[in-house]
Amino acid sequence: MSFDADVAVVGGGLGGLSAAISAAKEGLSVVLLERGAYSGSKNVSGGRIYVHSLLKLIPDALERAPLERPITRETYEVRCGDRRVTFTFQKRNRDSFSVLRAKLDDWLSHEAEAAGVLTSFDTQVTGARREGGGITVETNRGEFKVPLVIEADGVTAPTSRYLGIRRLTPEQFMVGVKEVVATKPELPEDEGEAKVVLGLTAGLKGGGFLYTNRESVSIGFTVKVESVQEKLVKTSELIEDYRESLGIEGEVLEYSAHLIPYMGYRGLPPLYAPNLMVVGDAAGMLISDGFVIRGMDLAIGSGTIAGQVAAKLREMNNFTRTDIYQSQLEDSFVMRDIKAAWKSFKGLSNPRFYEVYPQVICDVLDSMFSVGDRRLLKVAQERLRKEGLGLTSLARDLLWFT
Amino acid sequence: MLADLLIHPRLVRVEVGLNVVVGFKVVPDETLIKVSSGKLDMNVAVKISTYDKNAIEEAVRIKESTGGKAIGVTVGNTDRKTIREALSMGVDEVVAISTQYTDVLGTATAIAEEVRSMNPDLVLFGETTTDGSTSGLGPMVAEFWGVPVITFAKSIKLDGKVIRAERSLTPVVEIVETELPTVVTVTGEINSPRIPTLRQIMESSKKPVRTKEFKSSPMASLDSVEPYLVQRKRIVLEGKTEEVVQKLIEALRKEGAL
Amino acid sequence: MNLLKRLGLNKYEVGESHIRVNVEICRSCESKPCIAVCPAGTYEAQPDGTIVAHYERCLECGAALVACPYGAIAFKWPEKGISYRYG
Amino acid sequence: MIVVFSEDGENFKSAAALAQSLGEEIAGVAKQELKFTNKLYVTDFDEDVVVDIVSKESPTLVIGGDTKRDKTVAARVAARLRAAYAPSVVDLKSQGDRFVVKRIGYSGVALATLTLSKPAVITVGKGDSSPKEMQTQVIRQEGKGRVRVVERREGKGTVDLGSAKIIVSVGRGMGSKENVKYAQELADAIGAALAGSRPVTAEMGWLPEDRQVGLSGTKVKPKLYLALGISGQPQHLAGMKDSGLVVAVNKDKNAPIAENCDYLVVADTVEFCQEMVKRLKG
Repeated sequence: MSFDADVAVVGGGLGGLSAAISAAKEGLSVVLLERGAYSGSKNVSGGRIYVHSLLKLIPDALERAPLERPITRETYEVRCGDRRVTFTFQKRNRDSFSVLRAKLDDWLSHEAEAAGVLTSFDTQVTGARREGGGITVETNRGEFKVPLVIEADGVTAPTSRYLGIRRLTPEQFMVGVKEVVATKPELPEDEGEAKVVLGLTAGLKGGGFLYTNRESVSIGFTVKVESVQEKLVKTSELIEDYRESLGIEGEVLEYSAHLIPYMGYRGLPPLYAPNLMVVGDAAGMLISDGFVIRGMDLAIGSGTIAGQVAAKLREMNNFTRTDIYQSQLEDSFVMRDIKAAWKSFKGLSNPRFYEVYPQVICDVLDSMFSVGDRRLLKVAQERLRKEGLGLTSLARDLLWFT
Repeated sequence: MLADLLIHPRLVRVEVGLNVVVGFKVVPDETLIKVSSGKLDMNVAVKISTYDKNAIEEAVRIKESTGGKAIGVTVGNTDRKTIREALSMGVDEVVAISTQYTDVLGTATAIAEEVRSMNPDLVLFGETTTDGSTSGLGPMVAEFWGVPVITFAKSIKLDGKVIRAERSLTPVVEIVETELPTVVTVTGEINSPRIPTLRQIMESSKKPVRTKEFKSSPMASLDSVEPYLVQRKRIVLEGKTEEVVQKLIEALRKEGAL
Repeated sequence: MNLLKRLGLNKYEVGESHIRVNVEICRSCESKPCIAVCPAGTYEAQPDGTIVAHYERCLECGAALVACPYGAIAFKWPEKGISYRYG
Repeated sequence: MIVVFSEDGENFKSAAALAQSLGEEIAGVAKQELKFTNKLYVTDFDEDVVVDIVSKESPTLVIGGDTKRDKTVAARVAARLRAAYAPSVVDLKSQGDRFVVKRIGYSGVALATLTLSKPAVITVGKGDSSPKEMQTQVIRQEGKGRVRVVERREGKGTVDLGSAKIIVSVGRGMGSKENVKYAQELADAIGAALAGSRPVTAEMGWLPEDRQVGLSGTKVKPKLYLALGISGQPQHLAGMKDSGLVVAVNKDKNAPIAENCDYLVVADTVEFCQEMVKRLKG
């Protein structure tokens, strides 16, 4: 059986590009297939990347990548009606940056070209089948036979579905809705803010975000799909109120949406099959513990590892041993961090987190800052009793969470 | 002469094979350029300028039907991924000339230098680029090279050394004829550019890209680029067709437009 | 700013519909979560209980695909579709 | 010395008016006897011949017309004179030994300001200003160039879109080739010229190509531009941006044309045409 290339990478986002770059650096012939006209044209992120894994792949990325602002201010806001609790933590380290994916991914695709990756844009994968000891990828530009596919086709993982190893269910996903608004942040040039907003989405499980870019801000929210099924609130109507509640004025530049994997360590889909490795969103890699939301660094990390494993498999001349990818992932930050976030992941699945606690926190603070002699705990207790909850379950939830 | 053959052995003439040089430009995708806060955001993905793709397609068709060569020349942004697109479409080789800002005259000078040394039968360009939109490059290269030019060709036919073209000179259409070598600029109507297959994309990586530098001293310097906006009223008329038509007619009479 | 204006900010290249809805299933679907979940307002209920898909609005997020409890929405990615400038 | 040329009489006038405003000796090249320059070469406008005539005058500024042929000639003259080149200029100022010009770029989204060293070659479109008559020395000059014209076809039912006062323009949203007749009826009712976007002229053949408005077609500036079912791609907007009043009829409020029109009528294009015709005739 003769093949057209060593590896086909399906999807030209951060995960796929990282896989392609690391495989090409190892001397493999790599073809990357991207559906969009350019990398990033189909991607949306809330907008913050933790750069550690990008720096491993491209050591001077800080100087060259189109990063927007370093995140030096972390703001957390809990809302209950018109009451809000806000705190901001300021720091100087530059380990995360706001980004716009259409710019970042496009840049990384040029890095990939320079590393010898062949990128094919406007290329839609329409099917995949096992054949002659490899996988035949069907596209609008003809078929392509390879011994190894790295699947980086995003959250809905079409390639895995074509090969029959994956089904999608609503509880695995959140839908993210976003606007980019032209407004120059009132911050020094080398500072940026990330904001998490809790308790805004009409009883939906989810939260809001805000990231400051150089000349704009990215705002939006993410909500669990099953929660929308339940509450039947139109996601298309929430963004206007959200923008107003943030007090942001400026020309809206773009309106976008994306599905986000929400699976947790135990819920991860199969990450490999013979001749197939799955990276990034397609592999359900996301960490969200209520404070930190990470996806891009996991995509880059898993992609980089997949590229290296690809080289090893070629050396072994056995492309079925993709289990090596799983074990290397387990030894890396990718799986360690996803595993560590498992607890808070479960905590976030608790509906009380979205429905009850914001109210409790606001009630407690309301009484703290009001004239009167009612003691704090008593207020909280009353409030909780009303909700049919004991202090112990509150404590337990919070412990799970931290 | 011998020196020429040594430098460009692929351009040795065979019986029928026509050698075609095609110029194409890497430009910001104008459909992605946005105006925000009164400024143009030009930091957008690049592409092969629209009608240059038609020129590439035509060059490849001529090469395929006559068994010659098609060589691409690009000046300015030498983005590798975009150049590979031209190669995937069937261009055999690309000369990528990088330069700082240059005007169309500078670009023509750089290309004419290449063309003279390659001495092809035909040089093709798109009728205009989507950035500068001067439609000037083809005529200028022809002038520098000292051959005839046919602009705005919507079809061309080759018969030995005679080229016949249909020129779309709105509203007039002219059928013209001249002898090769010549320069032709083509309109979007001439063909539909092909979509390369994955295998062609693979093959493109083996094709040569020669890079060069060109020092330009432009006669026209670009001082500023600002959004070109015509403020419109943007009044929306909605409802039953009879009613909105009535409202529109009243409004147009008031404006003195009817 | 209304939804259509917001969508109009984006660059689309629209061809054939890439969404197929099995409307017979929609008739018996009470809640129609596709309408709520789609951030682009792509799905619109008709008086007879069926759904019309305004595919040209689609932001290609895939939410409707996973939200339909009955698998009534068949979805392939459009060949061109949306191109984000910021993302 | 300034040289003015155009194959189009009206365009020659606007170029000559600009030349006169600069107060220098002017030579002209035209197809017919027009008395707006100190001397005038009258020729049947073979491109090779015109390039020769213009270049031999050693001008400091060449002002060409804006037709496709004019622009072809102008670019060649610029190459021959090694002169700065800027076609389709909308504004020109003389600043010492330089010219500062403005022109549209990036398919109509950008206005660029350029400084041209002398000599310079520009082209300008038709305008409202008319030049004053002068004592003109007329020289006939004919010749044959290297490109032979085998056949010449005026566009079918040719209309000069460039100087039409009202234009009804159809796009894909008209629905079908058959439906174009409704637009024609409307055009007849209001004395307008019928035009179309690139897809319906070049790609789908609903209208002849010479009716194309846009970057690769004709740039128009009527008093009233009625865009029926035109979505408003940059390529099209570039061709109609200078229109006085723009009315768009579209089912889709979301189309880019909505941002680029004075009145947006949200309606079916065919129904709109029928209703308009009914009202205007009744």
